[in-house]
Amino acid sequence: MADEFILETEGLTKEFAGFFAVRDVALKVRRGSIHALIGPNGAGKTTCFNLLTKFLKPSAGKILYKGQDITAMAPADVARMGLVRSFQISAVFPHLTALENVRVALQRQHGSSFDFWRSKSVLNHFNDRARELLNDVGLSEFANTPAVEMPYGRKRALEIATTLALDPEMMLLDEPMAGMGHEDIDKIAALIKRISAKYTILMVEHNLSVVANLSDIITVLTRGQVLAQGHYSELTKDERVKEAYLGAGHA
Amino acid sequence: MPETAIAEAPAKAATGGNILQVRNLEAWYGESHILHGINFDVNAGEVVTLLGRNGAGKTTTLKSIMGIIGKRSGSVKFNNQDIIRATSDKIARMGIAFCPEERGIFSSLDVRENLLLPPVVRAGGLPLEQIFDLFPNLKERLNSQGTKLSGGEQQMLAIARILRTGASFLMLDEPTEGLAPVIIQQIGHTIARLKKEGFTILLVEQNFRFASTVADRYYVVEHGKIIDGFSNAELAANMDKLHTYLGV
Amino acid sequence: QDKNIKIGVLTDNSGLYADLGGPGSTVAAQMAIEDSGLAAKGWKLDLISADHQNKPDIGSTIARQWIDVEKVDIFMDVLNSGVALAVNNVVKEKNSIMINTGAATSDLTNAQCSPNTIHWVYDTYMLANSTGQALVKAGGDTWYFLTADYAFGHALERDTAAVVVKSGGKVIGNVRHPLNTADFSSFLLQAQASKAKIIGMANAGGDTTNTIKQAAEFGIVSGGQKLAGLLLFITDVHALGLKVAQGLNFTETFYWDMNDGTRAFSKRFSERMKNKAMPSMVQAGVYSGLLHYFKALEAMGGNPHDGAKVVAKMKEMPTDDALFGQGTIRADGRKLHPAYLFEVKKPEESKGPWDYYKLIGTTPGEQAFRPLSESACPLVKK
Amino acid sequence: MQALYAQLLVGLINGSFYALLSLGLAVIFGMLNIINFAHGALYMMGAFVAYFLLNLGGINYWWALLLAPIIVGIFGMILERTMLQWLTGLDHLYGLLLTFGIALIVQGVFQNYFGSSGLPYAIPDQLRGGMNLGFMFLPIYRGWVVVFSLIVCLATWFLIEKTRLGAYLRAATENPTLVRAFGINVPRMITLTYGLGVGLAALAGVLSAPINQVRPLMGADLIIVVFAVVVIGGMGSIMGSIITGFALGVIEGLTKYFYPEASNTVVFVLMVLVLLVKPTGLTGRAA
Amino acid sequence: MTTLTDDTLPTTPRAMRDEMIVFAVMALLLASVPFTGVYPFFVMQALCFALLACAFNLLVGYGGLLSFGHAMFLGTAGYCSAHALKVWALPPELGILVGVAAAFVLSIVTGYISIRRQGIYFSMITLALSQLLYFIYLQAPFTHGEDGIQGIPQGRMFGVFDLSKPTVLYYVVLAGFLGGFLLIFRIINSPFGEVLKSIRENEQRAISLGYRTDQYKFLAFILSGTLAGFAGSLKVFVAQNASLTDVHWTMSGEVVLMTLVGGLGTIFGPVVGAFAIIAMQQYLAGFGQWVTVIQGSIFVVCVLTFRRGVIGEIAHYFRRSL
Ligand SMILES: Nc1ncnc2c1ncn2[C@@H]1O[C@H](COP(=O)(O)OP(=O)(O)OP(=O)(O)O)[C@@H](O)[C@H]1O
Ligand SMILES: Nc1ncnc2c1ncn2[C@@H]1O[C@H](COP(=O)(O)OP(=O)(O)OP(=O)(O)O)[C@@H](O)[C@H]1O
Ligand SMILES: [Mg+2]
Ligand SMILES: [Mg+2]
Repeated sequence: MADEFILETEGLTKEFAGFFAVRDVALKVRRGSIHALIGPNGAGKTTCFNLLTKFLKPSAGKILYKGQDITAMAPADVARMGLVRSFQISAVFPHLTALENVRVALQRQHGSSFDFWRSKSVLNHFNDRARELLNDVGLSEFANTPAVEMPYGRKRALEIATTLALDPEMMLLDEPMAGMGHEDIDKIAALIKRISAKYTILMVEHNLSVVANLSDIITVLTRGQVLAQGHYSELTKDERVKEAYLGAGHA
Repeated sequence: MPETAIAEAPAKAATGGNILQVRNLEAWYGESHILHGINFDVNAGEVVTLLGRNGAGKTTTLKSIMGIIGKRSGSVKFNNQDIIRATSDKIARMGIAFCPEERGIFSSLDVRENLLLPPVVRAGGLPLEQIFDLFPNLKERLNSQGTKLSGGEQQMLAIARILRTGASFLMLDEPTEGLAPVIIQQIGHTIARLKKEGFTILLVEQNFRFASTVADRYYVVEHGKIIDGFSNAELAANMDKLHTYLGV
Repeated sequence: QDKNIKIGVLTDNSGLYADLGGPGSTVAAQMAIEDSGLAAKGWKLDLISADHQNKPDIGSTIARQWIDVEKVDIFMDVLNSGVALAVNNVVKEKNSIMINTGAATSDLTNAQCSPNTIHWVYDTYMLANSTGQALVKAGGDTWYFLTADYAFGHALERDTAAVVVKSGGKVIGNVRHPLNTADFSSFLLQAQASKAKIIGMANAGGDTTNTIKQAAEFGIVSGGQKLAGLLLFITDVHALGLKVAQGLNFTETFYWDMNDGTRAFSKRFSERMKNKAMPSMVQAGVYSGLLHYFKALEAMGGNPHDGAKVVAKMKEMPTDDALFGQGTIRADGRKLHPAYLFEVKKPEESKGPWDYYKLIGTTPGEQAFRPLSESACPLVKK
Repeated sequence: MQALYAQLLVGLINGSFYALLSLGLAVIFGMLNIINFAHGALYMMGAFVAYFLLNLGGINYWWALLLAPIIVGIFGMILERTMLQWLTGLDHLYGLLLTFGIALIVQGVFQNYFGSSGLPYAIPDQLRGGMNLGFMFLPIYRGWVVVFSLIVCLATWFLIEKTRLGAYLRAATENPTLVRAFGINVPRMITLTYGLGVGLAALAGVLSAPINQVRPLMGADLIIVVFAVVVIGGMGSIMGSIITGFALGVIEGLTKYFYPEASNTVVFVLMVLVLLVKPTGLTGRAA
Repeated sequence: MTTLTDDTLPTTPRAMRDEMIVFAVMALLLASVPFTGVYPFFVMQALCFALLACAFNLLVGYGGLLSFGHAMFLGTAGYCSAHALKVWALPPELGILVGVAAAFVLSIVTGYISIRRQGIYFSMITLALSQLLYFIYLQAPFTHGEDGIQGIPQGRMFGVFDLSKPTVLYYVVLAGFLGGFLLIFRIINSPFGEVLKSIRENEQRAISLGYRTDQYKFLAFILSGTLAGFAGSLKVFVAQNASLTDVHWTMSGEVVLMTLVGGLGTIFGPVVGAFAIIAMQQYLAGFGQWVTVIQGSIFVVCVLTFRRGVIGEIAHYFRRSL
């Protein structure tokens, strides 16, 4: 069982002063799949992510990751177990170059990050690996560009490269395509498809064509609760999903 | 059309006259030159959509009209009055209202306060009952904190609050971004109703599918310039071009 | 030996004590230079002044720099005990001279005494002694202390309490308040409740003036209790106004309206002041101390630029000037002169601006200051 | 026990000053996002203006209560127009440093012209004397201070939290550009708000003139404590700073009675404790 | 909220080389002071404050934590060293050790309390802690309250260097400063420094990468506090006294000012700022009552016109990090 599902939640609940943003959610993410979380605005998707990565404390419920109970862990420790997230608003280190961005992640993996007495030139041996990762996401020519100066779509790619540097087992992507133009969307979608060969991916996305093309399985949340789960083709036929999310006119 | 007539019947001025005229508009953020001479017109009572890729300058165009960008030049005529030098509070009081991309719901205000925040600038705005008619959700949530609303409700609130003010010219910046399909449909209906009420709407959209359901005319923005424009009727003939412009 | 003298007035020009010393001390020094007549006799006199901002490290750095770079011969004023002690060390190390007229700490002539320093005007021991003794004698035999909670306040309280007990009075309580308290009502209520005849204020500066002002408000003086200031100056009375300050008792060693000599000097002084203030005892001390220093140099026929030597000479010579009368400088560097217990006049008794004090008792210098027999100063041979 | 009542009452009086001052600071922080270090200096100016009005213009205390806040408020508005407004959008640190500089200048100038030991200001005749409450002698003036400042505090709270103007102000703190685009002259409103906050400080200055010496440094010592009050109450929270102001006065009063040595430190101990338990102060919004 | 150091430039190998050159020039200039007729005590004092400002800058400029109570480390180390030298009669090197150790312990305690707070609350909690210490030192007997600890013997360092000789003292202080400065320089350019910078840039992201950011901030706080303490211990030998001034909040404010004038988040800025402010204090002392007015005006002008500070503006002009 634990082998089949990399992440499982039981009765996951988050209450904000009487308001249930997430209520009694049981989620099972199959190892190696691309799992999409969709739902109308305010359904509790981001809150779910925050609970899974421990940025919020659940009010009730249990989270199992690789068969281990991580409900009480600190966010940094969850990340160390290979469960890494991206943010709804792009998260990079703006004044570090792309290479340095990736290197910071590599550095965590390989220790020495408390060494204040050594020169940072010891970090240079990460450079090759960092370049390799940048190359993977198509950012080779940006290696020495500070992240602030990169276009939006490239920042998202950089974020993914940084996440990959941690060699995670599972990635949580929160609206990776939000606010992107069409070309960028295609690029990132292709990238996600590519890396999904190696990692498990749980993502939130409003762009239906992306969801349709990428995801193996979709969970629909409304009002903090799971409404339905299944493949895209099944869900588009589900009246409840149509009403709550897709809208009446959806083909 | 003489100015006095407009002042008397602002909301109902849907007689097809030219209400906004933008000529040679240029704008800067600090050192970076973003708009390089924008030219377009909006007629009273129509819905005009600006299309374009990320970073083309659509938002910047709206902000320049509204007077909330550091430096701009050229001419923007609203009801034949040049407003390029006016401050944004003056422009608002002339009857232009702006609903920003990021919605701008205030978290320290509850829904009612958010709704009542913009001062009434002229007679002729929608009364509250009519607004609640359009957005029944808001009526139920009047006392909750503004930012606790779901994304879609926030978007409704953002639109609702500028309808009260009596401004007859609305600028909506990507009202559908980040919204679920079901809510996008609702917003489409709302825009159609507003048009019927006599409002003039300048819309910015990435979501072409949505825009095509509401717009009368389109302009395409690229690199801070208007590079093309056509009406809804000419749409089919222009689809190929649109593909290359937008990469749809 | 040359005939060049460089005088440095190191004082608080911008802080809490600027009225007490500050620019007025520079004026007094200038007057001393003019009145000495040395310039006419071919001496070259220079005067510089600086603000130590009440910070010991700034004070000692300026002192060091003045000696090393500016070649200053003598430091005047140096109010604020912390700064005074810091400068005291520098002056001793570099064999310069300090005539301290502003600092209260009696350590300058006790444990920390130095052959290069003279303490001119007053010190805590004397204030405690004079005020305590005189008030007990006048019937104020039960005391309650309102004490600033740090070394200075503690010392002042301890010394005064000892005097009170020795003179036959009784200390029936005390309360310690933090430094720079804005509101004293809590403490005053406690003092009021104690029913002591005298409330001794073992604090200084703004703390003291606020205590007095608020005591008036709470009707402490009109209720029959008396306030005794243990460190209070005419500038404070001026700031408070007679309405509030009336009836206060405290000790000073100089008052402008004592005799013709003091009046003449004070009139000239006040004309030179921006706000027409009369001199405080600190400023008067600068004038009087400098004149004595000049006399010593004249007697030596030139400036040897040797601090200890000049100070020794000054100690040899009796002092005599219009402001403090006749006096002496003891081996420990203590200048002796009488101490006067004053009471602040009622508004209706005052005949004009700065007419503030009634003299109610005089203690001769030998009795007012710490006797050599109690001294911990190594310069004193026992 | 009686003594304890007396201490409580006395604490409340001090609390009024804390409340008025921290209220002004909270208004300014809440609306302009500036930590107004000049607050102490402006408080001092309020007291000085009252002094001048009386001694140069023969204008009495009651008029001073009205005029001094207006005069100092105008001075504040000039500061805002000429300097503070250039700091919009920058880190708090810059506002803090700028106002710190302004405080030094103002205090320095006053010290230069009026010395440092201060000037007397008498209690107005109508409020002279005291009442014997049985457990203590309460000077009438102090009673007046408590009542009056309570009224002012509540009025300010009402103005900001319960009126349209308040909604504008709160919205303008979050997003001034947008509020302006709704047709509200935000810069003018901010200037007036700063004037209001400053006016509150000046009002506290006038109130304190008869109790404390009118000294150039009278505000310098107070300001740090008042900062602590604002932080404990939750930065920018109006009600938070009013309540904390009064409460702190009382707690300080009690400390003065039971353990006077600590009465200056108690506020900081309290602040550390509060921040440890509640990182954004008692009623604060997230930073 | 905007960050304090918006336009920090990325460090490139070339920047490192530039910095080394500037460092060499600075060290040479400072080493030649005794031969130039510049008053050495002034320079020594400025060096102590420069080290303090650098330590402060390590925390704010690279850790993004604005401490408003750094005087507590300066003052605590000063008092402890002074007490050790005067009362326990320890030799100078042990006196310094006592002071630094005290600052180290203090930074652990205060860091533990304050490090979890963000932004302005962090500043305020450090301010509160330093005020607490101030009042404790005001009342504690060993500090001698307002009088301070005076007349501290300078002694012989390692039994060889006679610190009462100004030139010897100067080089000892200079060595201490350069040592501290190089350590800070190394910290900034260490693997640890890289992590610290990324935490300043985007803490949430750093956490999501698996960094326990509190631990890094804590270590930065301890390093900064301890180095500030070292500056305090050195200062005891220069001023030969330890007083309340060094623990008062205005001192904490001055440190901020020095760093700001020189350039926040620049390596050499705090040094330049410290020299500028100390020089100003010395030379303005003669202006009497106008000192505070002039000082205030400098604050105002600085904030309104050159917010990046001296070095910050220069660095910005040349597009280099210095
Ligand atoms: N800190 C909070 N306090 C109170 N309510 C909150 C908080 N965070 C989220 N909520 C509420 O919880 C609900 C779920 O929010 P969440 O951000 O998870 O939605 P979402 O599904 O990610 O929506 P979107 O698609 O707009 O990103 C919303 O109604 C929101 O107002
Ligand atoms: N505050 C700013 N400072 C500097 N440059 C900016 C700023 N805001 C936008 N820009 C730049 O101005 C250009 C136009 O931006 P604008 O927001 O008008 O684009 P847009 O067409 O609305 O794009 P989008 O579809 O992403 O909203 C972009 O290149 C953007 O990077
Ligand atoms: Mg979300
Ligand atoms: Mg846009």
